[in-house]
Amino acid sequence: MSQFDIEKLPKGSKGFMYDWGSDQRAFKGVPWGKAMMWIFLLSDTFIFSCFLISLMTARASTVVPWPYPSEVFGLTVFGTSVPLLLIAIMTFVLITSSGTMAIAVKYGYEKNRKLCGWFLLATAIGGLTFVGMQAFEWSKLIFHDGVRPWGNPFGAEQFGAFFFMVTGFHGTHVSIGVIFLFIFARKVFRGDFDTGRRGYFTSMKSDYEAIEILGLYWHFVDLVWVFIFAFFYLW
Amino acid sequence: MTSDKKQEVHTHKIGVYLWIWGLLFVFSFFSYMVDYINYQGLLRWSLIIFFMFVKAGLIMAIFMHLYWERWAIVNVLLWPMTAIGVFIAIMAAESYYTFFSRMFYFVVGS
Amino acid sequence: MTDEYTDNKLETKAADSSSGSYTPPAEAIPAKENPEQELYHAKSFWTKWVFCQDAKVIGIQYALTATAIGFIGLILSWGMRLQLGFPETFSFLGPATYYQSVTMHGMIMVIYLLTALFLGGFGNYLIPLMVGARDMVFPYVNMVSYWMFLVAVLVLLASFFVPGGPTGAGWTLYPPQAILPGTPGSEMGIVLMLVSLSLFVIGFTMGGLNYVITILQSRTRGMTLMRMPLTIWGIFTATVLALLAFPALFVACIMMTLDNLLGTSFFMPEIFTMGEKLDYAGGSPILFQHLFWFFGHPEVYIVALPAFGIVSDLISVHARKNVFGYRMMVWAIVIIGALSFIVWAHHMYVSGMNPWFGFFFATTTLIIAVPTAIKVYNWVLTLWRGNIHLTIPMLFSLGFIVTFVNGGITGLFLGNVIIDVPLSDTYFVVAHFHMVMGIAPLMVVFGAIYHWYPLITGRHLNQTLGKIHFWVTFVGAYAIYFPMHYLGFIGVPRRYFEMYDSPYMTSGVGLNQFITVAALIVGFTQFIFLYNIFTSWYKGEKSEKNPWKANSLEWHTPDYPPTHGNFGKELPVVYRWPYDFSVPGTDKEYIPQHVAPSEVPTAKAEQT
Amino acid sequence: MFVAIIFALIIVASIIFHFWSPWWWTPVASNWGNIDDTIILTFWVTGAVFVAVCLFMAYCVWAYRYRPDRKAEYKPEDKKLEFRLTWLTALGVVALLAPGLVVWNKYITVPENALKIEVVAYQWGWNYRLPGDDGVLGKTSVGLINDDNPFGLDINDPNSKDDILVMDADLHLEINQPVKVELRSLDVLHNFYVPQFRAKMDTLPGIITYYWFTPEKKGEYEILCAEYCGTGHYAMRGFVQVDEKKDYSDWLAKQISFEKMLAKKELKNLLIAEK
Ligand code: HEA
Ligand code: HEA
Ligand code: CUA
Ligand SMILES: [Cu+2]
Repeated sequence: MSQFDIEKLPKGSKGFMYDWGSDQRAFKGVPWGKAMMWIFLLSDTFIFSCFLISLMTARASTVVPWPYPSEVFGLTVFGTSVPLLLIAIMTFVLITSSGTMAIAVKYGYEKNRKLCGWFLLATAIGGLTFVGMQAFEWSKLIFHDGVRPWGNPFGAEQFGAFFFMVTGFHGTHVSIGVIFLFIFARKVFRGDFDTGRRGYFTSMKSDYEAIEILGLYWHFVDLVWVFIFAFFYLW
Repeated sequence: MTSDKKQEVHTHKIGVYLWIWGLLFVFSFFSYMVDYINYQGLLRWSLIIFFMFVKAGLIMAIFMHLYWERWAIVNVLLWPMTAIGVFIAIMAAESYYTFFSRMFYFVVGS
Repeated sequence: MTDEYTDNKLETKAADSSSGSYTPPAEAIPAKENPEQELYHAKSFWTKWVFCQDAKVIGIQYALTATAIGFIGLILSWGMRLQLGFPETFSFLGPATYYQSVTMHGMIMVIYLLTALFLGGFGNYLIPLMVGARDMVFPYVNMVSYWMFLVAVLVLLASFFVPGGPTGAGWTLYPPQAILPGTPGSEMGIVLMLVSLSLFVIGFTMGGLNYVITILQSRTRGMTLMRMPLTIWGIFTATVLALLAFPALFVACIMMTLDNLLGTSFFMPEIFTMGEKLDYAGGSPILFQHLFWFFGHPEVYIVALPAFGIVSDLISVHARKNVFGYRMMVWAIVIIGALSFIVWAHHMYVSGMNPWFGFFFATTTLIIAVPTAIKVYNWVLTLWRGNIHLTIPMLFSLGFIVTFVNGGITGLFLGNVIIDVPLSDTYFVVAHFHMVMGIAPLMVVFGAIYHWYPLITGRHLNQTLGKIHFWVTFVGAYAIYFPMHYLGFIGVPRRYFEMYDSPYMTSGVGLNQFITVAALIVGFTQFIFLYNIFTSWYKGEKSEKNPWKANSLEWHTPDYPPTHGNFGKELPVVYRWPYDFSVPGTDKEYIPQHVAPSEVPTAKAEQT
Repeated sequence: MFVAIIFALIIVASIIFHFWSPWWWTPVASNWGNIDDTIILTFWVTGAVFVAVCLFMAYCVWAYRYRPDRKAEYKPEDKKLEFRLTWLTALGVVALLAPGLVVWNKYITVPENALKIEVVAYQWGWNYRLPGDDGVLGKTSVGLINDDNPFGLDINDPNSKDDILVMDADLHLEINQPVKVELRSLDVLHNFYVPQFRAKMDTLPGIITYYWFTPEKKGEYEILCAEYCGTGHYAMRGFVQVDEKKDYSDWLAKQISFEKMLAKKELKNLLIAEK
């Protein structure tokens, strides 16, 4: 084996043993940055898991009734009240942005600068919309329904606390993602990854792989939303 | 930051992504319908969990390319979830214990 | 780290069945998978020494910061001991100050000293050198990690000066008391503590990702996982534990901060205190304890596993013998790591949690004793038929074995749920964890410093001072903590400001005074060590390259001490594990990792 | 030589200290003698391992000290030896764990005839509540606490009327009568611990915890708070007096029930109002 060729390596469980027994890299063909993002996401998963486990604990052990999210988050449209309407729309927006992100990554690898950039921008706008709707939801809950972190008119105190904490933490993730999406969209349009222009802070070169890494992060944020949607809103 | 170009060619037809995208919409719609139709009890519970895992699986496998990754990394990412699983199980048992204790002593009275 | 466990199991199985497994060819050089790493070249004094991106410098920065704060922890322990031993004579500590000292002492020692020193300090310095990399994979992030840590330390120190002083809630920070006025430092102190911990977690995550990815993805050619020094295995597994355990702490910190500042009720039930009913309702203090110990138990192994790894290397090098049962040692580390995520509630046997958990957690806890026992056996079996140089690192390693076995065994008492009932929250627990965490890993830290000091500075530490340091620290510390167990048997609870007016506790007075005196002596000796470190830096005896005749890569860099980029033009290629000492069939007493089999054709070394 | 001897001496000194030092637990005064037995068993098993490992280490240090003409053995692995040691240790673990779990099972299984009493912990002291004639404790809530109702009893719960309130840190128990202590806290975590009974459990606000024991020896025992609860933690003491049946009844007769306390308070209030 003179030249390293990932396609020739054993696959599946054999590949698994081969990779872990090999030298240099345990994750064959995975660039450093991507490996780092994956492990970071693993760590972040534990953070969100702890939040959600705490939510479960509070909810399963409360003797005061837990507010019924379907009603709390219902919207009245044309006189009929639709449960969870806003949340449903938010979910669709986030999924949409996840789709555009996946496509941006694809074009990134094909070094299609234009399309990659545009899809990144689309993703960023999807993210912004999501955050905006979340802001709307928060303000409705705070000003209209009187939900506070320390109490609410519907039932168990922890309801508001967990709501603001969990969605807030998720929203922060989305916002950070949006900022990076804009930064990277600019980099792509400017052609940094083709010219090898160095980063402002790190003074290191980078390339389209960065888009995939950003994509991982963005999909993860979407992934977390799937769980929040199930556990907080639908439960 | 460094890169190794040659192995980085897993770009897929755009159709794959559009498909998954569509599926995600459909499943999100289904899980929304669970609430809309107002199923309750075990049915609601299992449907929600089912759709949740399907969606999560699709995002991870396709959008995050985990399906195309080698087992070495896939296993590393999934096994630690057993720790979370134990944590969930223990905390579920714990919260039921707390709940019954509270009911017994403070709400119903012994 | 469940994943690693299965990995290795599968891997060895595969080695037996020979299909699909990978054994690196004995002589052929594998193709390069990692591109040449571009290094950041410092242009000014600031980027060279202050905001430096070289892992070695970052490691030293980490180590110095941790040591500095560690000495504050030490001085706090003096105050506590004086109060406990001679409450009449030294009455400058009130109960509030006492509790603040205990809290800060515990937190500083566990998190800001040991975790930072082992992972941030030793990890940064040794990982790239030992796996044959030029630097960490993301030097910039690594640099930010240190500065984050420093900010966390400064925030922690700031809490000494805010109104109300630092928090006195105990290092476990249990709510509700942590944020209620009956506890010292419940004004600003607790908030700063929570903020500092959160910053620490964020900073550590940046560093930790670097350590993990460097070890997994940036090894040199020929360096398989099963050829890594155990030091690296220990640090690696500990880092993975940290990455998975710190999230629970982080979440707990956020939730408690909200309880405190916003008045949420995550951990706060209905409470009637100081004559009034508070606005909290419905929260669960036990939830915090679960979160805390889901972090806390892995945390104690985070400080133990690097020690396990390093001490294996020290013993092997200084006994001129291979580590006995290397594979078992690796598995043991990994299994201990994996199991440490499912034993956390052994700290909560008497916390009022669901009593049935006792069965589950007692069983898992005692199961950990098996892999740990294997490690202990293998350390002593490494000494067996060795050729033992009683150098200072070796002395410290021996001290480690004694104190660790002692402390581990008392862990078995506590782990057995029913025995924990009388002993929990007494001085028996305090004795247990000082023996196993306060003393044993510190022994390794000291041994490691004597071992690697020449590598870092090119000079040896003063041997006479070193011998004094070892004997006083080891015998003294043993004299502090061995008798302390018996205070626990009498029933003396921990975190007691004074305990002299209880009928049966008065019998412990003499013992307490003895312990205090011993602690003062031991503490004072650390200043001798500090003096030794600083004076030897420029006055110490010059060391030749590789003074201990070790095999691992860090001693075989072209420059000695190693410089930025570590390995000169070409990265070394590795052909063997780092433990080929006293190999039969050759007159070479040791064979470094990068020596090809063809260079030592007669050596009957086992292929690794 | 010197080093090996010192290590051996330390081990010997530890053994001597264990057997001959005056510091040891106070005699057990409850039915939890089995806990002491498990501890003793653990001492023998683990003590033996500790001594064996450390002495073996000292021996190696002496026998294999550096000599220029010696070459260390080269032996990366000994599967058989490691296998044996592993199983031996596993056996040791089982020997320690099995009896421990049996006793634990007893600890969490409260006998039918146990007298249920409540311990109320607050910063920083102890109060108690006994069930009165009906044998049942009334409901409580932190929200109901006020000057007239320091325990927060629910007046509407018929069970609470005859509950006996002990507003004092001294508790009396009848010898050989199993008790289940139900632990309640008004503010923060505490822990009801009597060293001679060998038993303890945290008290938590918002939930009731419990354990049980049978006092088997007359005498006065100190109650310690064994969970850090703030500045006064170390001073949070009380006493348990284990009495013969008669003394116990005398003491009980002197205690005041919730009903009586309310009546008295009302009377006082009336008097104040009249003035
Ligand atoms: C480095 C840190 C470290 C390590 C390695 C350990 C190791 C162990 N610890 Fe310890 N522990 C702490 C740090 C550590 N601990 C701290 C800080 C606390 C208190 C926190 C606080 O409350 O403030 C604590 C508290 C603590 C408790 C809670 C006590 C209480 O609060 O009531 C328990 C209970 O199970 C426990 C158990 C154990 C066990 C079973 C091990 C095992 O891993 C030990 C395994 C080792 C051996 C067993 C020795 C070697 C084996 C042999 C020589 C073979 C012989 C064996 C047999 C015959 C079986 N520890
Ligand atoms: C690693 C952890 C560690 C270390 C080293 C120590 C060291 C010491 N500890 Fe402490 N201690 C804790 C962790 C540690 N402790 C924890 C977690 C608690 C619980 C807190 C709580 O209850 O909330 C505690 C609590 C605690 C108590 C109980 C207080 C109470 O419950 O009321 C006491 C009482 O004697 C005590 C004493 C001492 C003494 C005398 C020393 C030392 O003086 C022993 C001698 C000193 C050394 C052997 C060396 C010290 C090392 C350095 C100064 C760093 C130098 C490093 C380099 C140069 C690289 N400690
Ligand atoms: Cu009450 Cu400690
Ligand atoms: Cu533990």
